[in-house]
Amino acid sequence: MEKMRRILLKFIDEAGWPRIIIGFFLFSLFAIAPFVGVRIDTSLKDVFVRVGMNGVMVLAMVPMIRSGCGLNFGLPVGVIAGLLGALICLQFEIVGMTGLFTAMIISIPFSVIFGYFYASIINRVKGAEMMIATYIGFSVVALMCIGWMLLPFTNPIMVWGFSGEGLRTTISVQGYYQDVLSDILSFRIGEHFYFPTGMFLFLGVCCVGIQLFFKSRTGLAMTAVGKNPDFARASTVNVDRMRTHSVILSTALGAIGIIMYQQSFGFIQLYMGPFYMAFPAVAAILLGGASLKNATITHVLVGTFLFQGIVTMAPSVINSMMESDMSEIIRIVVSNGMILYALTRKELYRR
Amino acid sequence: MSLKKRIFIRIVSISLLLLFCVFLAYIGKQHSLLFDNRNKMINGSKYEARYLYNVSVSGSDPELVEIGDVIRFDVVGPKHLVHVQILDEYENVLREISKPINLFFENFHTLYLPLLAEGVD
Amino acid sequence: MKKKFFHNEERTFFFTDHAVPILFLIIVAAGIPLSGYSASYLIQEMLLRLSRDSFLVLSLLVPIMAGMGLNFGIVLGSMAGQIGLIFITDWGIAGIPGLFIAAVLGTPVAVLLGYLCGKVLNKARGKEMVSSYILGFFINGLYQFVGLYMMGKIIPIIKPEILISRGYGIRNAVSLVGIRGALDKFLDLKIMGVAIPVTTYLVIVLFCIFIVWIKNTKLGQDMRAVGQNISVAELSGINVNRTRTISIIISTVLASYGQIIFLQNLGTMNTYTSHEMAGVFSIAALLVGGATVAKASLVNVFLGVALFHMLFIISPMAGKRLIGSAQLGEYFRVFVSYGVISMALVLHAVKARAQNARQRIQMRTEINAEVGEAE
Amino acid sequence: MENTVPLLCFENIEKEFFGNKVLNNVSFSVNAGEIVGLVGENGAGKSTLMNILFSNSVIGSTGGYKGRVLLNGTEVSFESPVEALDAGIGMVHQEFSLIPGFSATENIVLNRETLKYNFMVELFGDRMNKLDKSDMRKRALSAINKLGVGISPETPVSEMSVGQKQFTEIAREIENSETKLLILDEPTAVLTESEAETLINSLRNLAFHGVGIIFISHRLREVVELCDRIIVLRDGNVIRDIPSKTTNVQQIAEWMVGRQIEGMAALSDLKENRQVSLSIKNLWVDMPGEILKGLSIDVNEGEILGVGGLAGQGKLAISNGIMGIFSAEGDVKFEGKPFRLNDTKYAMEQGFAFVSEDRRGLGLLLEERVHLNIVFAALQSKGWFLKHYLGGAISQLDEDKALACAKEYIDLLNIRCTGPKQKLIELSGGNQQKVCLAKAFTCKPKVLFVSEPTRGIDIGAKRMVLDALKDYNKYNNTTIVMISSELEELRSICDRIAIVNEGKVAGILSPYAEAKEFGLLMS
Repeated sequence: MEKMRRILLKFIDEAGWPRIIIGFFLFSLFAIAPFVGVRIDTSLKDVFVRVGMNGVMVLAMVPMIRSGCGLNFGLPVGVIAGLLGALICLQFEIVGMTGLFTAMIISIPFSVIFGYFYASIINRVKGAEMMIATYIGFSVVALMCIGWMLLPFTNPIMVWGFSGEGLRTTISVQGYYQDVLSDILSFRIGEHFYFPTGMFLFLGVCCVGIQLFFKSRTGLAMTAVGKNPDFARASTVNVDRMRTHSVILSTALGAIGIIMYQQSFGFIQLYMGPFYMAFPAVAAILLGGASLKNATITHVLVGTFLFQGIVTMAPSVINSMMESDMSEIIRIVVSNGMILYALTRKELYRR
Repeated sequence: MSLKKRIFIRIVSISLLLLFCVFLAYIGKQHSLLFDNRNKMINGSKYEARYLYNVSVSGSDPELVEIGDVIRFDVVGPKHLVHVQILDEYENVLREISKPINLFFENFHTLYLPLLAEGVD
Repeated sequence: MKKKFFHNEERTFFFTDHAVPILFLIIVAAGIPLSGYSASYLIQEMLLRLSRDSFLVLSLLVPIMAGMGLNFGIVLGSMAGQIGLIFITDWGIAGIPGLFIAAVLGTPVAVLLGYLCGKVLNKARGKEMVSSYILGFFINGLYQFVGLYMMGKIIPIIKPEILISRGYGIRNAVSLVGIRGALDKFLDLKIMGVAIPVTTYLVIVLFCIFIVWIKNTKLGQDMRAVGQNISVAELSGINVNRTRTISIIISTVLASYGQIIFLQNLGTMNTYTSHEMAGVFSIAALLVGGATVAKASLVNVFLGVALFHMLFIISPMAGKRLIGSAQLGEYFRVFVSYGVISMALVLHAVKARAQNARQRIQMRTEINAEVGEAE
Repeated sequence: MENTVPLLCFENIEKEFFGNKVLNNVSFSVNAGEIVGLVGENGAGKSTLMNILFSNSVIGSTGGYKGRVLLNGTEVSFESPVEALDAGIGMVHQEFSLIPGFSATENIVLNRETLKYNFMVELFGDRMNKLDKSDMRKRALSAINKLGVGISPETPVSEMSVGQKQFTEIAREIENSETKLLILDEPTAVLTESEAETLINSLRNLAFHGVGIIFISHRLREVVELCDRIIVLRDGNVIRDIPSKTTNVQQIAEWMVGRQIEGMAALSDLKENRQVSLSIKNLWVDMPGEILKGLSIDVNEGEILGVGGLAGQGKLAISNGIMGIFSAEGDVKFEGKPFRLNDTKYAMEQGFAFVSEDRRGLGLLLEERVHLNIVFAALQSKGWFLKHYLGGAISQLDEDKALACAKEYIDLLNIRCTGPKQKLIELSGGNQQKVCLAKAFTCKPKVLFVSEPTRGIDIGAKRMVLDALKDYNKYNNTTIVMISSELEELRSICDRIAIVNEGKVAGILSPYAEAKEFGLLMS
């Protein structure tokens, strides 16, 4: 009895109240769903698709958290790199799987360059990274708004029809690479359930890659820098360089992440589209149990599932119960509440 | 002692502030003044709308109220002077009436012009 | 003997100290002729915007004094002010009485939100800015819930004009026709065709006096002490957390007044977006004026509002003339507002580190002197 | 003297940190108007004692203390440092607790400002009182005058010299008329000779007016000159409590460091006529609080060189400087070739390794596992413990090798843990220290720097660590430079002992030299 209690307490302590509450909430949503006329299989399909869509962007949080740069509020920097890759791929009309991977490959040099500059700022402002990252993200998005209007893209599906210049706010990737990854080995059960196997395979490859990376010399050094920069320095690790690597890695993952997102979503969103992209990703990884200093692949997967579960299930269930659309409010409260919780939580490790 | 005094002062000042607010609400309350030029039954007697009226409130531009019409003035504050010209069908001025009105916290206040013309109201 | 070891790095920090306002002056100076506006138009606009925005920006000063950085939480105050405005609109109270009552109604809400904000920020010491920023979003969620679902259902609303057609929830845009310009046009002055909202300026002056006054109270002294060194203040027996909370409450309450003044000038309220802009634009304006995360003065406020809003006025026109697209100018302005905040934050963080280095240098030279004396 | 109650009295104070006794049956008292000098080596228990008096949170969170503290004859136990201040105990800290942007006046009357009433007080509370600046200035000025120094009340602290800051802080304590007991922790460390003189005079003056003073200092000459009575602490025990007139500096130094040498292993082969391995000339290191000012020393191959000296004199900066942790400058030769400073990687590549005094900071990754900690430095600096794939394009941590290596050291050093995969934070201090050693050994160093290897660990572990060092030196012929505040420790394993004072080598002694000689070099 006593032992049970201790195990339970330990579980609560490790998982943290918010995660437990959200978990129960999600569970009860699934439990209620059939009674208010929401199909479980449809909901599950939505959740899986969204997890696959967002997974890589959440993964983009990991390197920076690990290296001690905090939550990557500057995710839009990576997103912009991804957008550039996608747009160039569309410009040259490369379609299908080739198109998708071309877009990713093109986006990587952009993310390396952007990431390098982003990192050089982040390295100068140790201790104040998060606020500055947020605003760097915003600035880059705003700057690229000008860019989208001026860059010489000509493919008619991308530019405004009437003036012939300036990119559209949303560009469909249908006929280019929509669902090319999702549909690999995908299967349907019944009429409503669909599982995007390919997307999960890709997400899995990314996760395993990152996991292996953190077992390499550089990866271990990165973790050490995040946990204790002095220790790392005393063990001959170049702290700033490791932080730079981690930022570049995060940025590249962000770029790949947004292309994955478009692949399933079907549209490229420009202009203010990427503005708040970082917040759901940040909230998801925190919901998964990550802190400002520590994040693992498990946190990514659990967090993405919980977060996307809530934002898909809550609106559909609550809407059918109360006939009003509260999805936006729930998304705002859950994601920001989670970030606040992480910010106000006492750091367990003291230096 | 001094704490009691302080609490007293605070309660008094909050009350004063609230009172002041009520006063301000009284001064700043918006009202819709409705001028009704339709037939009206009161206590079994019938007042017919027979004239046209030029109505102005507290020196505003006069506005014409035709038979069967209701017009609305939005005013602020409690005290207003209603100035009404009674016109015949050719818009010749027959008579002028000035009437002060006092409003409290109501949103709407209706003046029945036929009654006004008869001097009943 | 070993002189070169302890390098005495002397640099002038003038440019880095004033980089932001100088840069803005250059941009604005280049932009004015491009926009092609007349001087009187610019002056009129400037006066209008100074009267409209200064109060909100001023509300940022107190937490900076208490060392809590830029209070992104003033959006909480803005929300409180808007709640006040919703009620007076519903009750139909116009003019200056309406404004006053809106302020009185907004105050308890602002105090409550400010208290909450203070509590949160005390838990997130060292991460105040990002926390207040996120808190703004979080409370915005709750505000939307109150506005969209409780107003008209649980909280009685009389006027159907401000409700969404379904019967509850406040509309996206609420007309504030009853109080439009109430403060600005009360006793306004016209000089050579330029209207000056005298009363609004009087309120702003009163506020400035308040800031100066509070600096000279025990509370102000405590705030400055806490702002400069938390641990020393704590050691000397100052209740640090309480002082910080009070400073945030003051800021939040003042921001709610600021938002009321801001909206009485505009005359319409976008219920769910007006406040969001309040935070970003006020902070950008303050930083443009040369304030930093740790230091801000009244001069910074007015200079900042003037420069920042000058850019607001001229950028669409300048963009249009330059590249033929007003939208481009608009994007440029958005970029500049965010860019300037990032730049100021970066400069501050870099400077804070440089200052540490400077202190180290000073310490070294003193020790050097001591060594020299001993030998 | 009539039978008066002492102002402050410690009775049988005992304190343990994680089973490690730092104060043992400490009793002494301070009378009103008396100046008591409290001296002792670092780690002797002085700061713990003061923390107990001020009830710092450290004490409470580590299980409280035993014994009683009496103030004016009544037992006190403060809830927080602020309460201690209210009770009339003033403390002048080693690091300045001043508000940099405030003037001298504002700092002196900090949180005790003179206030002027105005009506807003009734509405919003006491803190709406305005400051009475002229009266504040007057009060500050009188406190400054009492000290007899020339500080303008308007000078902002940021523009003051270190000495002036120190005086401002003392002025703040004496301005408080409630202050009955004043504690000064190393007040003269940052003062020039003449400033120290002024301070000593003004302290005498204060004592004359009935204030009790506890004066903590490493500058023994001043202690003897100023204090009425001197209390020597060592290893948590009160060694001596005697009037200062009856003693002198040498004696005190000896009491501070000198334990009787018992059962010390005789050094069988005296390592003489060895080649110089590391030659250091004119080494300057900018390490905060431990500045080296042109130290020169030769380290012989295969010897254990001990480096001792009082805290703050720069001994710790030797290892930190050579290893590139703090910026250094000087002429260093290793095996006859010039050695590059300020480059940790280079130093490690040359075969140097380092056990830091800052165990939890530089030394270890507390929330990582034991084996990772042990192999990390070798992995990063030398690329050991890696498996390579795809022709070296991808490398991965070789978990098996790392575990094997960790197991070896767990056995060798008798590290108490559930296994190499346990998290380090769960280990005791002594075992953490052993992991630090294992980490350094894993690099297979030619020269090993060890700083304060036994600080904060229990007796048993101490012995283990020292033996391990000695054995390692014996079997691998590794040159070891061991830096420690505990002279006894140095004497038990070192071949030569250098004493560092004021950033330079004061002298090199044989471990058999008498305690008095060491004491002389240190003061």
